[in-house]
Amino acid sequence: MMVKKNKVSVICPYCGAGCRFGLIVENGRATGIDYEPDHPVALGALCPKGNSAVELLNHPERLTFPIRREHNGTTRRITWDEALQFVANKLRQIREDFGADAVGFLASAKVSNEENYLFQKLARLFGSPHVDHCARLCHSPSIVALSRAFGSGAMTNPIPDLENSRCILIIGSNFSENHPVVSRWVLNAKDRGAFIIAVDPRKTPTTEIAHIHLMIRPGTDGILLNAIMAQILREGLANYDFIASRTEGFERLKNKLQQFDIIKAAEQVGVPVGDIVITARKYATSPSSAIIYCMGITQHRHGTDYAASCANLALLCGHIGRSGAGIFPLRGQNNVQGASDMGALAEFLPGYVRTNDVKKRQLVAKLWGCEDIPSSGLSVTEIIGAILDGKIKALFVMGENPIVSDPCSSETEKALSMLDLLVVQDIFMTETANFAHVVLPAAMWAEKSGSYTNTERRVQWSPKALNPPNEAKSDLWIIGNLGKLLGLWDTLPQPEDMLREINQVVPFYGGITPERIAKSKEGLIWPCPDEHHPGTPILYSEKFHRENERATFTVPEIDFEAPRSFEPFSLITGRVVVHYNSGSITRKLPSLLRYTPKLELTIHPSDAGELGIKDGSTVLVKTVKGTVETVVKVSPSVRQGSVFMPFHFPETNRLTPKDLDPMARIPSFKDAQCQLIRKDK
Amino acid sequence: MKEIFVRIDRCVGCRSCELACAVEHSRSKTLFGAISEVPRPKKRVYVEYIEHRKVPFLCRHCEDAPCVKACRTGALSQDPVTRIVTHNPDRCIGCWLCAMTCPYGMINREEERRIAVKCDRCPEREEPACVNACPTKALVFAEEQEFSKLVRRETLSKLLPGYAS
Amino acid sequence: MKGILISKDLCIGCRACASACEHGIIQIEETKEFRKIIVSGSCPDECENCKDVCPTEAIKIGEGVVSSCQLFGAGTGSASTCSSRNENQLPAAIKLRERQEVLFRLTLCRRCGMPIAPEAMLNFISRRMTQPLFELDLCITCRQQLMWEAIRKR
Amino acid sequence: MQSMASWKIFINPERCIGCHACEMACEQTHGGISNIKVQCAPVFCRHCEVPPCVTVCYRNAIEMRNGKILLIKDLCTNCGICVFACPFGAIMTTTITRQIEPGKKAHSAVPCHFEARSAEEPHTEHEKPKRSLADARDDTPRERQIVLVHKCDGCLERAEASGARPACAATCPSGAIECKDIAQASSLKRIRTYEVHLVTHLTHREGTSP
Repeated sequence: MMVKKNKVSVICPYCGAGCRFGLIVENGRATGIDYEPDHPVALGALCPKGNSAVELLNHPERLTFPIRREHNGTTRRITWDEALQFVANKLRQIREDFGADAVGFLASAKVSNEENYLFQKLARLFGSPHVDHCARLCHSPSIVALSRAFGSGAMTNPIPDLENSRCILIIGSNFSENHPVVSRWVLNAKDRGAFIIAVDPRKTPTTEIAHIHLMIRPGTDGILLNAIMAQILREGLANYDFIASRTEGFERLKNKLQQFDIIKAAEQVGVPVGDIVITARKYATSPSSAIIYCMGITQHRHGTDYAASCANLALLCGHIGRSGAGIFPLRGQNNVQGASDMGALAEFLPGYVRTNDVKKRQLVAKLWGCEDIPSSGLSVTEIIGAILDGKIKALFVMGENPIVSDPCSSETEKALSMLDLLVVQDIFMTETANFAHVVLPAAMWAEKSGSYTNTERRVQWSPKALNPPNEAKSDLWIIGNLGKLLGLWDTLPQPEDMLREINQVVPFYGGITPERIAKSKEGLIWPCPDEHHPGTPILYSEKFHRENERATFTVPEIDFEAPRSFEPFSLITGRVVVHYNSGSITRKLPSLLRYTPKLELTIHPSDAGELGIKDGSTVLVKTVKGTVETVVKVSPSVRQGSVFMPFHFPETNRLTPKDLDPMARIPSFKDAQCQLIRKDK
Repeated sequence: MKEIFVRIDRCVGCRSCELACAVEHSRSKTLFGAISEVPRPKKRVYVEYIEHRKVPFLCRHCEDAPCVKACRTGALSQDPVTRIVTHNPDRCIGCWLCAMTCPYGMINREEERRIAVKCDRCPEREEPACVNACPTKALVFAEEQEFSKLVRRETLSKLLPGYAS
Repeated sequence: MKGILISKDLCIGCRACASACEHGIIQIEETKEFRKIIVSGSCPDECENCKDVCPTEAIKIGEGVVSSCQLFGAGTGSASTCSSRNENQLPAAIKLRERQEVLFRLTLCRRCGMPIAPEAMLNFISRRMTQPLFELDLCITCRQQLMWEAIRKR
Repeated sequence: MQSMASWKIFINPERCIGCHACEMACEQTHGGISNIKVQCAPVFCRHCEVPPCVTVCYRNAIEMRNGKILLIKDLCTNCGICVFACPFGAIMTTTITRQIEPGKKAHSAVPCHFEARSAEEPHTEHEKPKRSLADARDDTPRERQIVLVHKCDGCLERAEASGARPACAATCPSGAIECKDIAQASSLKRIRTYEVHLVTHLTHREGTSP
C-alpha cells in the first residue's frame, strides 16, 4: 500500500513560547515529529511536553461524539444536530426567564485567535457581559499593571533577545520547568557574561542557572522590589535622563521610597542585605537588564502592585525599549496572549477596548452590526460566586477545566452542580466535563487551522495537519453553528475570514493577514498596523503606548512593609516540568506521567523532622478551604516554614483560598496558610 | 615550579611554536624527518588570529584539571608535584569527554589514531620546544616570581628608557 | 528428545542463552546476591539457539545419559569438570533433560552496594579487553552518575 | 552541513535543566525504548573512537560505521558483556516481556511489540520478585522476561536520510546537547577565552597608567 507521508509545520499546543515543529502525518495519522532548527523561538527545540504531541493526538480517550447527560445522571451519545439544538433552545429559554446576564461564558487560552474572537462575539451578541478566560488566573495583573504603566500589557521584547541582556533578574518564574526553551537564551546570555539573579522561595532548575539566588519568604516579592528600588535611589544609580524625558509620576515614587528601610525589609524578606544591594547595583549598572517574571509575582492578593513594582524598577533604570532590556512576563498557554488580545476578558473588548468606555465600545458594535455591547462583566472566579448566589444559571465552557484550575475546588464543584445548563466543549472528559449537561467533542490544535499568539506577541499560523477523530469538530465550527442557531449570524465562518475580520477590528493586528502569516514560518509580532508593516519585536523604543507617549510610575496604595505571616506553613503552588496546567492533557499521557505520577508535597527536612514525617509518608494538608491527603517528599529545595505542591493535580486547588486582587481580580493562589497533620498507618 | 607565560602583545603570529611543537613530538625530532612521518606529528599549541591580533594558546595544566576529572579510563593523569597533565595514548578510548570539558579548547584529535592529543610540556627537554622556538620571546618559561620580575623590569624600562638595560 | 548440559566451569552467567531460548527451558532466577541459571525440560529437535549464542561455548546439546567429560572433553580447559571441586560442580555423569542449576554469586557495586554481574562474567570481560582501562566493580547507575559528578560544578 | 563522521556529541552538564526532553525524543525515534538516561545530565553513548564495547563483543554485534558505534540487533544475544565494558554505563538494559512462540527462530530480531518494563536497570530488576521455582518447573510458561541490551545509534537513520542532528540534540530546550566538530569547537573555545578573559587583561594592561 502506498503510504502517504507529509510534514505539516504546526505550533506546539503547550506553553506560551510558541515553538514550531513539523508533524509527520502518514495516512491521516500523526506518526512523528520533525524538529525545525530555523524557527526563531527555540531553534527547533522542544521540551518533553512538546515531544508528547504525537502521543496526545493518537490518544484513545479522546472525546469523539457529543454526549448528553440526563437528569438521573446517565449519559448517552447524541447527534450534533440534537446537541446544538438543545444548547441553543436552552440558552434562549434561560435568556427569556432570567435575562442574558444569567449566562456565563468561559473562553479558552488553548484555542486559536479566530475561535476566541468568535466566542466572545457570540457571548456579547447574545447579550451577556460575562465572558472571561483563564488569563485571569495567571497574568491579569500584568495586563492591568503594564498597560497602566506603558500602554500595553504584553512582553516588551522577543525571547531570543534575552541573549543580548547583560543582567537578568528572574523573579517568581521557574522557566526551566515551565518554558524550558527560554532557558537556552538565558544560558546564552550567561555565557556572554551576563549576571543572572533569581528570586524564588524554592530552589528550582531555574535558580541553579543564577549567579545569586535570593530565597525569599513567600509573598514578600513586593517588599524586595521596593527595597531594590530604594537602594538604587540611595546610591543614585537611577537613569535620571530617561526618567526626565520619557516618564511621569516619579516624584511620588521617590517620596515613598525615601522612607524605606532596607535593613528592616531584608529581615522581612529573609535574605541578606548584601544580596539586595548586589541585585540593585547589578541591575542598575548593567548596560541592558531584563526582568523575567511570572506567576510568582501575579498570583497574590496584591499581584497588580507587584507587577507594577516590576514596571517601576524597569522605568527607574531606563531598562526598557532597547535590545536586551525589557520586561518579560512569560505567559503560560499557547494562546493566552491571543485570547486576551481578542477580548475574551470581562473588562476588555477585542484590541483592549475597555467595555466601560462607551464611545469606543460603540465603534466596535458598529463593526459587528449591532447597537451596543454589554459593559464590564464578571471574572472567572466571580462567575463561580454568582452561580452560588443564583445569579448565573447557565455556563458555556470552551476548553477549560475550572474545577482543577480555579481556587477552592469544592465551591466550584458545588456551583457547577447548581447550574441549569453546563456546556463543556473539550477534547477529553475532564473533571469539569463530568458535571456537564452537554459535552461537545472538540478538535485539537493540529486538526484545525488558525493563528496563535505566543508570549512574545508573535502571531503564527498553524495549518490543519489531519482530520479530527470521528465526530469531533473544530471549535470554530461549533461556535459558528451555535451562533447560526441562535440567529446571531447567517454563515459559517472560515478561519481565514475570521482573521480578516480581526484585522479590521483590532488595530494592532491590522497587517497580520492570513496570507502573510500562512507564508511566513516566523509569523509576525504585533503591533503590525498595516499590510507592509514588518512587525514590532521591541516595544517602546521610541514612545510608550499612552496618550502623552510617556510611561508612568504607579505608586502602590498599600504598604508592603507588613508581610502576612503564615503559621505554621505557607503553601506555595507551582508547576513541574512534565505537566501542564490543570493536567487534563498531561495526566493522560503515560510517557509524561512516569516522571511525576502523583501529587507530592515538598517540605524542608528540619520541618519534616519536627513533625516526625519522612520521605514517602502520608500527611493531611489542611487549609481553611479543605483537607487533602498527600505523600511527602523531604527536600531542602523549599524554605523552612513553607511547603510546595504542584497544581496539576485536582487535589491542590481544593486547598487554595479565594481572595481576589482588587484590581485584576486574580485569586491569591500563592498566599495560602496550611497545617500538616501526620497520618500514621 | 616553572610555568609557560604568554606575553600576548609580543606575539607576531609566526607559528614557530606550532612547528617546533610538532617536530618535538615526531619520532625523528627533525623538521625534515617530521614532514614525511606517518602518522603526521601533531602540534599541541595553537596560534589563533582574532580581530587582527595573534594569540598563542597553550595548555594551562590547571591545578584542578577538569579534563583529568572527566577521564574515566585514566588516560589523562596529573603529576601531583609538577601539576603537568599527561596523556597516555594506550588508555585513551577517544570518548572526547576531555575535549568537551576543557574550558580553553586545548585538547585536539589525532586523526590517525583517533585519540586525544594534548600538551605534555616536553618531558624530554629542559625548556619546552615552543618556548625555545619563539623568536620574539612572547613565551616565557619561568617561575612565577621570575616572570613578575621580568614584567616589572620591562615596565620600568618602558618608563625610564635606558635604566634597566 | 534432546536436553541441554551447561558446563559450570565455562559458564559465566551472562543470560544470553535465556534470552535466546524461545521455549522457556533456560530460566534465570535472580536475588540480591545470587543469579541462578535453571535448565529443565527437553528441547525440540533442531533448536540450538542457546548453544549458538553462548560466548564461552559452555552449552552442549545431547541425548540420554552422558558424562560431562564426554561432552566437553577432558583436556579442553574444563578438565576440572571431571574431578569434584565444589558445590557448583557437575556430577561425573548426568541424565540430560533433568533439572540443572548453575549458581553465581553477584559482585556488588563498590559505591552503592547493588549487585552488578557474576564475577566470572566480569573476569571474562577484563580478559577480553586489551588492558584493564577502568575498574569493573561499579554498577551501571553509578557509572552514569560518576560520568557527570566529576564534571558538573554545582 | 558537516559530514557525519566529523561531529561528536558535546554535552554541557551545566546547561542541563533535567527536563527529560531528550529521553522522550529518543524514545520516539527508537520505537518506544529510550537509549538516554538523565542522571544529573543526559548519559548516552559517547561513540568512542577506540571503543571497548567493540573489543569485548564476541559476536561482532557492535560495529563502527560512519563514526558511530552501532549495535546490530540481529547479531546481539543480549549477553550484557558490552554493558559492563562501557565505562560510562551508556549501554542500557531494559527488561521486556516476550511471548513464547515455539518453532520460531530465536534471536532473529527484536520483537515489533514489547512492553518496556523499567528504564532503571539493573536496580529495580533485582528488587522485583522473579518467577518462582515452581513456575520454572512448569513445562512451557506463556511468556518470558528478557533483559534487552540497547544503545544509542547516534540517530544514524535520521542523519543518513536528511542530514539532521540526532533527535536529542535537536530537541534539547536549553542547548545542553550539541553536535560539534572537535577541532572547530576547540578553536571556538580558544577564541572565547580570548574574548572573555584576555581582552580585559590586555585593555587593562594597556589602559592603566602606572
